[in-house]
Amino acid sequence: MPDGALPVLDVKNLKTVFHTRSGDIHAVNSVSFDLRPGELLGVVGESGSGKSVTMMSLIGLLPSPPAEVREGQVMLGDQDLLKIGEERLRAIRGRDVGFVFQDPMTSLNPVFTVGFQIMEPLRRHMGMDKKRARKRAVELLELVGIPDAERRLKDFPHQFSGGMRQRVMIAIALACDPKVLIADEPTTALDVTIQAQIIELVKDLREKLGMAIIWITHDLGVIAGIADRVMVMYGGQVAEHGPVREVFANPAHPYTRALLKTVPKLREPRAEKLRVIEGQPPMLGAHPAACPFRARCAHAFDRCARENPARRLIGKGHDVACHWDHRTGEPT
Amino acid sequence: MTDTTPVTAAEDVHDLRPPRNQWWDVWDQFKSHKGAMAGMFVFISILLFVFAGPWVWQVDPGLIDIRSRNQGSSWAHPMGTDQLGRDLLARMMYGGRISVAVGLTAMLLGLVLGTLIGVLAGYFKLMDGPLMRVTDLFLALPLLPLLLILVTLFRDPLEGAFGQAAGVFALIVVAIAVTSWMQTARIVRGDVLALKEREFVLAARSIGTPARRISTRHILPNVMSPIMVSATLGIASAIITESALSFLGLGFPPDFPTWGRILYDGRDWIEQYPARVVWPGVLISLTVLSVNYIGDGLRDALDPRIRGR
Amino acid sequence: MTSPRKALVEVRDLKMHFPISGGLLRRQVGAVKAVDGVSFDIFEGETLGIVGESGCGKSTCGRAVLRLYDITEGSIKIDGTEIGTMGQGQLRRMRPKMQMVFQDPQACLNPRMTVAGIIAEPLDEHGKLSGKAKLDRVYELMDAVGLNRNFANRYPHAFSGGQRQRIGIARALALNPRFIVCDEPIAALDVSIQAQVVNLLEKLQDEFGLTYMFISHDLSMVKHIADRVAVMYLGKVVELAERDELYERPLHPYTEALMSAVPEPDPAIEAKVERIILRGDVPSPSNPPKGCNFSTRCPKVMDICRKLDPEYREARPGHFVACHLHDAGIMDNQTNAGSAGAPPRNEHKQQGEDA
Amino acid sequence: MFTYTLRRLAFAVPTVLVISLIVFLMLDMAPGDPTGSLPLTIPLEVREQIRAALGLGDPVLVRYFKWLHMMVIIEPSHMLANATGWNVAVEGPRILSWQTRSPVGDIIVQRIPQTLWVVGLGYLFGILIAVPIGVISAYKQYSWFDQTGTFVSMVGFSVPTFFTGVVFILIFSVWLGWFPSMYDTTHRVRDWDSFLFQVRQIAMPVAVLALFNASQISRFMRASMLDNLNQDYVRTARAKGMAEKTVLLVHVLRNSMIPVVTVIAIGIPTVFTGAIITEQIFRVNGLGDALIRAIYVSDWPMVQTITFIFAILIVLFNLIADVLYGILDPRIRYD
Amino acid sequence: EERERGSSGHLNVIYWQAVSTMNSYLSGGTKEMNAASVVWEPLARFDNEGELVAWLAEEIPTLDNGGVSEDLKTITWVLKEGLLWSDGTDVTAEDVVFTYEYCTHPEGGCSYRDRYAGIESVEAVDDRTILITFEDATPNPYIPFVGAGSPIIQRAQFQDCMGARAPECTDENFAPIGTGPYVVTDFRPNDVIQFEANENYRVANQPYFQTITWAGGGDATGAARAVFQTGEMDYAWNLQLAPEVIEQMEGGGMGTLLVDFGPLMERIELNFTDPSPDLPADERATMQHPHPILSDIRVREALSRAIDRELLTEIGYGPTGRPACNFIVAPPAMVSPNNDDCLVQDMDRANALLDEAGWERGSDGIRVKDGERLELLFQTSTNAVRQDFQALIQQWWREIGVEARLRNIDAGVFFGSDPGSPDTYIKFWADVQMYASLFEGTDPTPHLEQRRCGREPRPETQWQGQNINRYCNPEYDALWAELNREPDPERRQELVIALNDMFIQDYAHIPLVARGRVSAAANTVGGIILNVWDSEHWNQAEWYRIED
Ligand SMILES: Nc1ncnc2c1ncn2[C@@H]1O[C@H](COP(=O)(O)OP(=O)(O)OP(=O)(O)O)[C@@H](O)[C@H]1O
Ligand SMILES: Nc1ncnc2c1ncn2[C@@H]1O[C@H](COP(=O)(O)OP(=O)(O)OP(=O)(O)O)[C@@H](O)[C@H]1O
Ligand SMILES: [Mg+2]
Ligand SMILES: [Mg+2]
Repeated sequence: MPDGALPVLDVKNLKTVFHTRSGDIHAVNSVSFDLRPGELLGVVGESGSGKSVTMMSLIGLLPSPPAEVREGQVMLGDQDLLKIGEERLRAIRGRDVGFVFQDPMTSLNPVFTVGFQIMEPLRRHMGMDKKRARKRAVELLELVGIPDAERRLKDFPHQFSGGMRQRVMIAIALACDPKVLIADEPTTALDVTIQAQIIELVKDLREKLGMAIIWITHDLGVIAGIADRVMVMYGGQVAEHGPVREVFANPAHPYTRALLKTVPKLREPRAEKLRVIEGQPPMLGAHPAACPFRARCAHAFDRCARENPARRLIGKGHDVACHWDHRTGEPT
Repeated sequence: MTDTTPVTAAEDVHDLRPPRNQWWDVWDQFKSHKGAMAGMFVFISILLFVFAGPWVWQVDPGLIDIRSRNQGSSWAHPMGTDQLGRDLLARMMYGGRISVAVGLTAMLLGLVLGTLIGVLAGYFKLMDGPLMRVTDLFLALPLLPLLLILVTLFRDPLEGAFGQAAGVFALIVVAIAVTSWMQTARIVRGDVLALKEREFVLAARSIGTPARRISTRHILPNVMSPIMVSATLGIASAIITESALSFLGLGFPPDFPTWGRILYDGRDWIEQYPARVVWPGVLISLTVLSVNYIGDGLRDALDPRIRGR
Repeated sequence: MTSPRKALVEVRDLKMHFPISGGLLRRQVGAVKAVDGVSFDIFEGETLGIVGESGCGKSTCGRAVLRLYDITEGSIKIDGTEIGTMGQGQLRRMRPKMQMVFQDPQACLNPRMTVAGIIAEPLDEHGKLSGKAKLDRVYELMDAVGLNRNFANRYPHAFSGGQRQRIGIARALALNPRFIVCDEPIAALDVSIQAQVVNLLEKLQDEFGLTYMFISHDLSMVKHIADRVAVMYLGKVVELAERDELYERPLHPYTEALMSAVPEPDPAIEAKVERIILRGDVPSPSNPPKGCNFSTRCPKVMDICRKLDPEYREARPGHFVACHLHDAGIMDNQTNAGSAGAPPRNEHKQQGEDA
Repeated sequence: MFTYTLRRLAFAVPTVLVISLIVFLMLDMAPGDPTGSLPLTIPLEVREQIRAALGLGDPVLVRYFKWLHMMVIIEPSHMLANATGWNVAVEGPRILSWQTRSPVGDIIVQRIPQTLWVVGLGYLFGILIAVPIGVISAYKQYSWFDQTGTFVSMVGFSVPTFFTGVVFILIFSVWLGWFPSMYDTTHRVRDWDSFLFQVRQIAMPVAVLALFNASQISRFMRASMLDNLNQDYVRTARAKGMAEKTVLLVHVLRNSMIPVVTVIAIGIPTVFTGAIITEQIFRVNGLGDALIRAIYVSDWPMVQTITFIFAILIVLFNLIADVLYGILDPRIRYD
Repeated sequence: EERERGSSGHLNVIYWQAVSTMNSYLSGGTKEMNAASVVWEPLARFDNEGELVAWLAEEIPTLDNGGVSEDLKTITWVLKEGLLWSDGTDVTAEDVVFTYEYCTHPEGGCSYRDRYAGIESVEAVDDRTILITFEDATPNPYIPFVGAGSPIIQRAQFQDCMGARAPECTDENFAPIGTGPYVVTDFRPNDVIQFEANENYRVANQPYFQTITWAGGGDATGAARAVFQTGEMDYAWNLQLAPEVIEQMEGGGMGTLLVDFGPLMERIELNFTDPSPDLPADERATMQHPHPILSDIRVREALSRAIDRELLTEIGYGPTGRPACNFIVAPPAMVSPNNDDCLVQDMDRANALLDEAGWERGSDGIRVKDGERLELLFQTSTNAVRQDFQALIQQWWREIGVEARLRNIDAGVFFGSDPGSPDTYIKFWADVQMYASLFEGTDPTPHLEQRRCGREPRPETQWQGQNINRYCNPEYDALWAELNREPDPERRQELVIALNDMFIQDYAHIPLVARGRVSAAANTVGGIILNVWDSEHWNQAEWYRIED
């Protein structure tokens, strides 16, 4: 990936708040990142850390109310997605940005044929007529490796297995050759052997089509396998961000470090006891004036409770939001 | 996605209370539901009106005072009088007793029957087929002729056994209940079938909880929501069915005022004395509405997931 | 490992078929062969891991062992008592010995009961403790699983996933069981929480000398916790061995594929791993393929696999496998034919430490 | 799907038979007397003769099987013959109404048009009103529209039709004089003017029924929409960039209609029995009116036959509901 | 000015109780009789004064003109000349004979069979002459073929519809051929009838209305509203509504209420026998057990005195009712003037009577004698006015220390004749009951006959018999026998009044209200003459539209 290339997607200082009966939830807090053409950005973080909300905020998929995207800038090419309004956003969704969701079992409409659902964005965004849309749909199904595509267009989602449904979802997302593909935990609901198939498929497609991909997952293993860069989220914020090898080799944030240690590794000797991250994920209620990880952090000190750390660069393209310096073991 | 409602340290400083009755929690939640509280207020007012009202307003609803027939509102007769000079206020109170009692008991009976059959059918595979066929059968029985036949067949034995009022009451309540439990049964069965596969039921079985207690402890509380909805609809339709029966000459005898009956009797007088239909109409609607909102509130209150919010 | 250990659980040829009824008269027209003849022992104090893909019958097997289903065939002995044919009434008395922890900590707790109520339920059913003593026992259990006593009056929804799973574990422990089936107890948990629960389970095993049947599809975690591991595919155990033996020298092609598919959270390793990508999907358990169940996806499939169901046999001491590649008779033919399956097997033989 | 339908059909026949037997036996026990409506000037001896002429002498079961034979074979053949003009009518005694001394089949055929006009349209309009209201209420949950809708439909449900009917007559017939208060069953639609008259005469009963039905169906619609609005596939559709209208009216509505359509189908037969009161108020002499009047005068053959037809309708529409469910929901269709 | 046949156009009639068949012989209902009366006609009928007028017959046969034989055993009718059926064929004496045969066929279930009771033979002497021979001397021979209840039907049409086949002749029953002013063009049972003027009607310029739509269904309120307030209907039959409601609707100004009084009277029957449920079923309410309370005439009188008939009338019927004190309330000439003291409610007298009879007030105000409470079961049919009456009477009786337990029974059951039912008015398993009844025509003889000894319903007769209150008085029976033999009209009147007084002064039953026939007509229809002795449509041919 040429570093100098202009990013296709540039997110700055995104903030999303949910207004609920029991107060506001600051689900995304000043998240910034960018995505360059052809690049695969992995996003990890525990459940509730704001991964999905961040991505859905980008293209206005959150229900409003209760959600409100407070501030920030989302530049896709030269337009700011937060400013262009619902109508233009709709033209971008599915066309410039494709989305694949976690649960293939429920993400497809059960009462329409798979063909209809693939052709829908084609006809809307590309203005294709029925015949051309069909042809393209067949191509897409073949592209994602579904045999006998012509016939299967007429099938309903429930006639597909989980892995095939996820392929259909990917086909839908790819339908209009988007610049950016956002995959929100696309393999979490699948078995390892099927997951391997899908990962293989995406790798393949990326080579063929060269699009930029954001891949959200819990699973560090998946990230390690496919991502160029990784963004670790915690408590609605970016905890650490950098090239994947760099982050895995030299995790700088205590959360990343702990996370890497808790997962047992299949291909390494068994540890006597698993390392754990004690405590619970933070509440996202109040506006954070402190580091969200401090309650579970082994290195927390008084400053962490007073000041929310800003992201600081610690290597080439590698930044971390922590008051503690992992190299010295001292506060910065 | 699991909804992780994280527990913060601040919340940990509860003192160690012994488990408290969960109905208090239900009540706490119920209190916070505005519609339900309003409904509760109206419903209690109606109950007070019909059950305690007669102590305050000590007029015999059957007392005929021919000199003051067909009167409008006055201090002596706040709601006016009917064509025999009977006090409408007293009749509304007395009639409300019967209507509310019919509504409540018919609903309860139908509910118990429906729930029982629904739970049995849903929980015990062997009974499912036969019980559902019976339900289908009842659904397919045309209700009106059935009600008629029930009323004509059993009115006299029941009147003989319980006296006239109680006999007709029992009959109408049973007739309405017997012809209205099927929807509840179907819904409950569906829910039970789904609940049965839920892991907490399996967990209870793995503990060795016998079927009887699984159904009362684990299944029933969790089918509360659909039951509540049926219940609120049930009261409404029972009150209305009673009035429709009156309309067809099969309900309570005319000397037992019920709201439905008073409304029906007032139909002809609507132009001259609109109050005669407005009062019962308003009371029926108010009852139904308030019960409905109470139902909404109860449904929320009974669900700890919502309660926690 | 000391050889003659006492088997707490002995399962022989267990079958659990769910009937499929159809046709005009709702007769039984087929069966979902969710578990189709599995045999294994679980020794006292050990953890037997069960791994396999979704739908291969792991949960069914676990539940059948506890007789939560009326099994189709086979024998289950727990602590020497045959429970395979026992009636539900008698079983009730056996329940305190054997308990279960469930996959979904949300779904396995009745949302309308308080934590205290949930944990006390087994005590209500089997003990005759007074209210006070029961409460004490509940607190004791909550301490044991690391739950704050203050939470006793809360409802499950007010807890995080890990905490909920602790409640489930406390409930399972309430009757001092000897044997616990853990049906994917960590699958629904966040990675950062999974370790907490696994550590807790291990701690309790040490403390109370529990025996676990640990069902999971997470091979890394099973590797961590289990002493022996069984791999299931489509209702059958295709391979069973000591943990290290299995992970280092898998015999069955399915096991190999499964392990190769696991992503490793280390880009360095990831870059090197050669993946065996299986083609296609798992066949339906109601209509399994003829011959070997894995024959439709097996990269090393042979003609015989499509005709004959391989026998489940002890290929090496303590290492059971059901695969024609490791069938004595066929092995020779295949070696001559130069099958892809042969070399690794030889390699294993050379490196394997004989038990 | 096909065997499923067949199986339900196979169950339907015995169900209907059992119902008919129950109804027959119960009516036989019922105390009403067919001579009860005669004036008291007719002496008792004559009444006794009338009773004898009505064939009240045979044992119940004999009468049941006779009736069943007529019901299943003779009456339908006559109806078919009347409808098509083919000569297929089976000879033999027909089921005669005790009151009118004429074949009940003929009366029922006569009454179907007005029943369909009024009751059918009342239901149809009810659905047409209910669906958009339900959709909007759900889409704008807790908005003022939703709250008002809930309130109005609750009130609509709780006010008996005999009340609304009279209020309508007073306002629109007596005071405003817009619509006739009585339905003319002899009216035939031939041209534009007669069509307009038909519209005017069905306006009020249809409105009363439509309001009542709409208040129930809109509740179902709203609940079903709410269920579906939170589904993942809705988010998928939005992510595809579909217009909000498409999302709502194509994706969500289609799914939400599945349970509602079956509720509607099951509701149709109850509409026929349930419209009795409305029929009476507006003098729409439909099937419900025939039933209730037959009950008043203890005309049991009529009651039995109409009841039987209702039972068939109920069973049939349950069947249709099941089949519809299958057709609308591909997950069931392919089982 | 001269009116033409059909010149008045269309008439709308509403019967809120719809007509079930056009063959009134198979129905017996008043509404069917009324509908049939515009098609079928009798030989003679009663006009609105109750006078007999020849209709299809040339003149009324009498002793004087020799039409009735001296021994009172035969009567000879002669048809008008040139009478045609609506299908254009001649009306002959054979049709009259056939009518007799049709209605007396043992399997036919003819409702007016009793009209032809006591007849030995009906013969056609020639094409136009009919000779009726009675079994006994019959002082009133004007029953068969007289009045709307016994019209002449066409032999050609009905000859295949005799006996058991009668009900199967649907086409004939629904579209009978008659001599009347109208013919049926469409009949829908219990719904609507369409009539058209009869081309062959004997009066050349009649009927004036060309067509009639005779709608049925709805309720009385709706029917009244359609005449009085919306003007949709021209004539509405039988409007039993609360007086105030009618009054208010009449304010609509489009129609007029028509009322006339006939023999219909609302009364309370007092049971002379013991209906106690403690008795065996076949002894309940039979002469074996006299009523323990009501056998005492003082109690019966007290019950009657306590009632305010004026008030009942005002509340229940208004202008459509009159307080009644007699058993026979019409025709006017036969009404006794001797009992009018009942018009005034007299509580003191009632109380005194009960005191005298030994009934002492108990603590709750209800009288007690020999440990037995003065409690009566008061039953009636279900009907709003009757229930209002029940409530009022209950209150009055309570004032004199009599407790009435109220019960109301579905009309179909109450007025049914099912011997198996315990709730029929005939079985009278109650102490008192309220209903209305009347008699046909102007001659009360058969009506008075009902109260003779031995006519009471009892198990042996399958509970048949019209002596509902089980009244038994040998003097009454003797007097009735005299009436039954007496041909002289003057003397007959005296006897009727004497019988009435005997029955009433025995307080054998309590008359309440004489009820009028109540119909409503639009102000634009002329020629309507309400007739309580015959069909309301007896002069349908003369109705016309008033042009303005
Ligand atoms: N509709 C909503 N209303 C209120 N809060 C919400 C809503 N949707 C999400 N949140 C909150 O926003 C936060 C971030 O949620 P998000 O779905 O982005 O997490 P995630 O990282 O995607 O988790 P997971 O891995 O479980 O998908 C969570 O705390 C969640 O409770
Ligand atoms: N009650 C049942 N009736 C019919 N079929 C069933 C039933 N329970 C399970 N099955 C079927 O049995 C097979 C095995 O199911 P099981 O739940 O044991 O799989 P599993 O290995 O636990 O999968 P997962 O990893 O998804 O939990 C599946 O095909 C399932 O559909
Ligand atoms: Mg997410
Ligand atoms: Mg499982």
